[in-house]
Amino acid sequence: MTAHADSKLSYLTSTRTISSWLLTLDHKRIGILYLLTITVFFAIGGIAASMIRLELATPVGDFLQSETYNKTFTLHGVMMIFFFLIPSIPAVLGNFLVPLMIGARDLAFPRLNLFSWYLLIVGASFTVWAVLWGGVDTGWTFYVPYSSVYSNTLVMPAAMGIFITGFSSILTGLNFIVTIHRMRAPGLTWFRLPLFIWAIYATSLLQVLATPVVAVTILLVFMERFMGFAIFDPKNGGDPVLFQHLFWFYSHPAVYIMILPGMGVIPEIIACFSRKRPFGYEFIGFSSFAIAIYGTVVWGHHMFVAGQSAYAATVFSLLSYLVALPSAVKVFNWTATMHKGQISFETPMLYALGFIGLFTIGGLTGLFLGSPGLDVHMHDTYFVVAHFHYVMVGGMVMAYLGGIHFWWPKITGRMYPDGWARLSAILIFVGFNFTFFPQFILGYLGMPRRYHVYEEPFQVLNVMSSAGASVLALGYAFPLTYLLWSLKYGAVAPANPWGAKGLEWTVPSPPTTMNFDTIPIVTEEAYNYEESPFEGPLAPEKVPSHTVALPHASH
Amino acid sequence: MSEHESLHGVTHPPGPLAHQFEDIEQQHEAGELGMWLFLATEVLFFGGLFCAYTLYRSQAEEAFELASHHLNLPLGTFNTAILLSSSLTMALAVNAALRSQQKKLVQMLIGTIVFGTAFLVVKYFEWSADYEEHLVPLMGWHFEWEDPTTAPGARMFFNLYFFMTGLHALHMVIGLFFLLLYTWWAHKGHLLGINGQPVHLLGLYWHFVDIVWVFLYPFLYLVGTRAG
Amino acid sequence: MSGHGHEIKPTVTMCCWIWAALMALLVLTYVVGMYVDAGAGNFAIAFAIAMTKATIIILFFMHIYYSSPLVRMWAGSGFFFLLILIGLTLCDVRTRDLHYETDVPEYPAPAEDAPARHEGDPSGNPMPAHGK
Amino acid sequence: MVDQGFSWFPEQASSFAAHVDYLYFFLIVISTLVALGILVFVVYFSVKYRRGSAADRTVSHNHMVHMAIEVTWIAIPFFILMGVFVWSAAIFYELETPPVDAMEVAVIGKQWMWKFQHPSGRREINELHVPLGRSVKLKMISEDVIHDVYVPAFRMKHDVLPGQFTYEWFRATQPGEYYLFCAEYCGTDHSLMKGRVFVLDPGEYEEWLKTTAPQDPPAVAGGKLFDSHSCANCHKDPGVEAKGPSLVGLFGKRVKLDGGRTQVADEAYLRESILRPATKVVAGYKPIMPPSEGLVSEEELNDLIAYLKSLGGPGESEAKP
Repeated sequence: MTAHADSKLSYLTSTRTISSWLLTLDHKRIGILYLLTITVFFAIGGIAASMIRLELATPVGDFLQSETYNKTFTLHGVMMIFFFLIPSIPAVLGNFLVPLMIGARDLAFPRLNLFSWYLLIVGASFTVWAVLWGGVDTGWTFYVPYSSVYSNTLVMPAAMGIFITGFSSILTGLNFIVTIHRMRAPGLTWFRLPLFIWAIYATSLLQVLATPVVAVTILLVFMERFMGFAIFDPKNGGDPVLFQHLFWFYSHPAVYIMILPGMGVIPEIIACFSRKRPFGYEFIGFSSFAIAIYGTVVWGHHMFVAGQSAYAATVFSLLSYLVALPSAVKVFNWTATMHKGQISFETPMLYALGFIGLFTIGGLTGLFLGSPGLDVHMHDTYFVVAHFHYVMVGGMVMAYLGGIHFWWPKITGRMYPDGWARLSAILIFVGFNFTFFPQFILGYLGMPRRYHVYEEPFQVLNVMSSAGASVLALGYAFPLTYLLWSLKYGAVAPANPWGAKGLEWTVPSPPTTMNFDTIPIVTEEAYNYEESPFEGPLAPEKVPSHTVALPHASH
Repeated sequence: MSEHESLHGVTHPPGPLAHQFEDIEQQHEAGELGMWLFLATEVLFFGGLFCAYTLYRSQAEEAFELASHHLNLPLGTFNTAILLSSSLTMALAVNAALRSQQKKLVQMLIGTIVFGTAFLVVKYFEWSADYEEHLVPLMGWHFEWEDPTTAPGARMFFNLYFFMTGLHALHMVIGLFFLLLYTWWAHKGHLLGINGQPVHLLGLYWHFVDIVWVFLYPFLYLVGTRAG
Repeated sequence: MSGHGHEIKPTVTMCCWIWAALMALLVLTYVVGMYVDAGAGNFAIAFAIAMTKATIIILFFMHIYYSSPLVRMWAGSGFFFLLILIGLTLCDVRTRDLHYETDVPEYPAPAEDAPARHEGDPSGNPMPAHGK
Repeated sequence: MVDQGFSWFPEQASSFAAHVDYLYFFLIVISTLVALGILVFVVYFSVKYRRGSAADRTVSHNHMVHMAIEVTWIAIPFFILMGVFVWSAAIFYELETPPVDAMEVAVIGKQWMWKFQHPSGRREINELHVPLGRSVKLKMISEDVIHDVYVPAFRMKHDVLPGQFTYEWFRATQPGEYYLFCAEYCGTDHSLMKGRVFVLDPGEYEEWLKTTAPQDPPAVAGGKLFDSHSCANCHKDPGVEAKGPSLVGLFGKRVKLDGGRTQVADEAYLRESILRPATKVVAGYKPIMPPSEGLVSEEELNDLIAYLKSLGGPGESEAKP
């Protein structure tokens, strides 16, 4: 346990031993541990992605054998979803910012927080061991009966890894819900909370309530594969479609677990760089809850052609259309926030605008797939692949990078080189569109997904997509370099470089281990940028006086 | 169970106030909400099995009824009585802890342990009886069912029966481990009065495991009627 | 666990009464299960009794009766999501072989037009496994 | 069309392909409008209200106006979405309800190959010849994992499940040769589990049928199986006293089961009653039929079912749906 470090030193430098990092209970350090871990997983998933795109440049399977290709796309799916996207914003930015934003010293259960990180590490080691030892080729969906009876690859170690990592996600969600409810600073009512907290709360609701179902589903597959417990085996009256119901009951809320935190970061950035209170604060807040609740009743649209009854397909289609409304409300409100604002285009704002554009396209193509009539043609084709990459990579990764750049001065106390950062943001936007827009056209042409060898007419678009993928990979390499560079050579960041509103900007950057010397009393509304116009950009010493009533100046 | 503060040292439970909380009231409310969230995840964890059960029962109603009649109803009912009594002693233990009655707390905790172990022992006998009758379709053991026509449905019933009761028994074992740990702490004089919160949280967990059995009992033992 | 100052609820006597109620309900379930033949009604009765037992335990033994609305909400959320899972899954499974044609002729039930086959069947015992 | 080189849009070769495409174009128009609308607003605001620009920024916190705006951009998308839902549900029902007179082709998916059987008994591997302008209904089942018959040109796709019949139908409207893909991941050679659909003129189709030695149509083959498995010991003609229910005229009728439930005798019921007889026992009979799980192959099952369907009742027309 870190002894109560000298409260004046920042959390980064208060103690320097390895054990002080690996046994830390400080939510900020655990956030950093998560940041490093998921960056490694993003790299592994990214390498798998580039191998896939290289293989698909030619219709003939010359770069990878079909067996290796199947293992590669499974690795890409599992790594990106379970080990990067789900923990990314909740565990990195959430861990770091939730206590700071609500004026608490730490999360409700610090020990549980560290335990969650170790669960992720143990889970990941299972899956990485499975990949190195032979790989798993069932796809990230683990559909029965292939995963339980016919696949002879290491399905179970990978599934056990996901089972354990699932508990890390559950316990993180549990920690956030209790913290947000019980540990807000006095005066910080729900409608004075930053919208990031609303989104994290909605995500935690889904993490807590949906993940256990996939845990029990993986257990069932484990029992069927090893214990002869034939629950999904049709020869014994079992029903493979039941597995899909149980799996998608978790996996659709899981895609909302992945996108909701991104929807929490974006209003923060847009409000700050438009110097304006978000338009329709209540609507954005409650639409996060609406997405969380609606997100659990729509999973059937993954199974329109999977042997589901026509009646159920119509019911799920209607519900899926309703879940599109809150997302639409959010996008409209963000755009309206920029009305009559003082808009500046630092890097986080570029990522936020990129998010709005790409997430809008991703969301709208979701309407195509939500209709059973069209989904019959488009299911399991590259249209679906393009749709969820637009939402996950165009939406979530852009929001994650936007959030990292927005709070980087607060996390590390250093400023990153803004020129390079804006260039890489634009490069990522262009490379992304080049990679995934052709896949929409490929999808409607009828190219099935997870194909190692495809037909001649599809090659032109595939080559375009592979070319875009290399630009995208280059785009992702830039932030890695200049952010690491900024750790040493970046300008020292002031407490509030962007003049942003929120309790996390009232503490020095990087904050001290105990966050606040005394818990602040909040008297002003959230985001009241109007009252304090921000004159010069980035003048470290000309930081506006904090209008949050603090018993005494914090540093 | 790992989320309340008692994990770090076996010798003594946590001090009254953890550093990140402002006052003891805040810490207790946080602990209670945290435990109920954990129980919500357990509800859905068992819920997936209940969903599979309901689905397969609606598909093979008659086979499930025949298979359910093979289970020993009196023993099952006796077992439910034991578990309900263990809930009583647990509730009394929580009551004693909050009123700082150390002797009564230790007695009640030991009572709960006795009842819990009795439940597992009876369960063991039930399972071994089923094993004798070759009704365990797991681990490749030969599954014998005299009527070939209802064999698949019966096999599915016993699959679910052993998985649900096995998972429930696993949760009982985890509960018993913490009960032993708490009895040791209570014996050393901790967990009394204001520090009694962990006993309350363990009580929530134990009552939840009891509720799972309250639903498992009719679902598994009382499919259809045995009067006919 | 509520109330540090005043009387700790539920009191010991309340606990014993609750226990007695649970035991009574258990005996009722056993009796209904063993001697009442209500067909599908049997499971409905057993499930209703189980629900009452569970509600009693949640309300009093788990202190939900005395806790804040927030804790009550989260206590109910688990069951609410479980209802969604089971409800929508059954909504698919039970409508899979729904036949939309209305005018499906009746298959002539053998019992009416043929002599009482059921009882008068001399063999009566199940056929050997493969009637070769 | 196969080997026609690059094209931006798949050709419409089945009766409902056009209907699907109309909805697709409508949604593209709606999405482009919404996306452009947002792009225009974002660019306009970015230029007009960029930091330091001279622009009127007096913000009127008129709550009513805000509420009105919010309500409109919830209501309008809601009604558009409901319209799209109804339209797509209509198309879905067209895809889900095969016409009564459709020609039935039995499809069996096996790890990494397709087996087709025509009503005339002709069997094909990975290739399917169909007559132009005639509705074809595919009755599909898998022998191992989940597969999926997907013909992009017909806009037709449906999973093929092990242990359960699934159906899909199309009516080819354009002669030619089209791709057939497996669209549900099924293992190592999922991408090689491809086939071709040949749409021939009705005349050409008839000659093609004759090009190989005549094989028994499924109903006849099913009859032979019915005798070889000695099913006739229990299932005799109606009115004759037997241990099992008479099967003449059974198909397509509503059967009263033990315990008061009723069940329409469709192919799923026939298949399940052959493999696992006890799950649904006809009222008035005892579950004494031995299960034949694992003793009967999928082809034999298809033949037996075809035979049962051919046992029309007295005065019944030949094969009902």
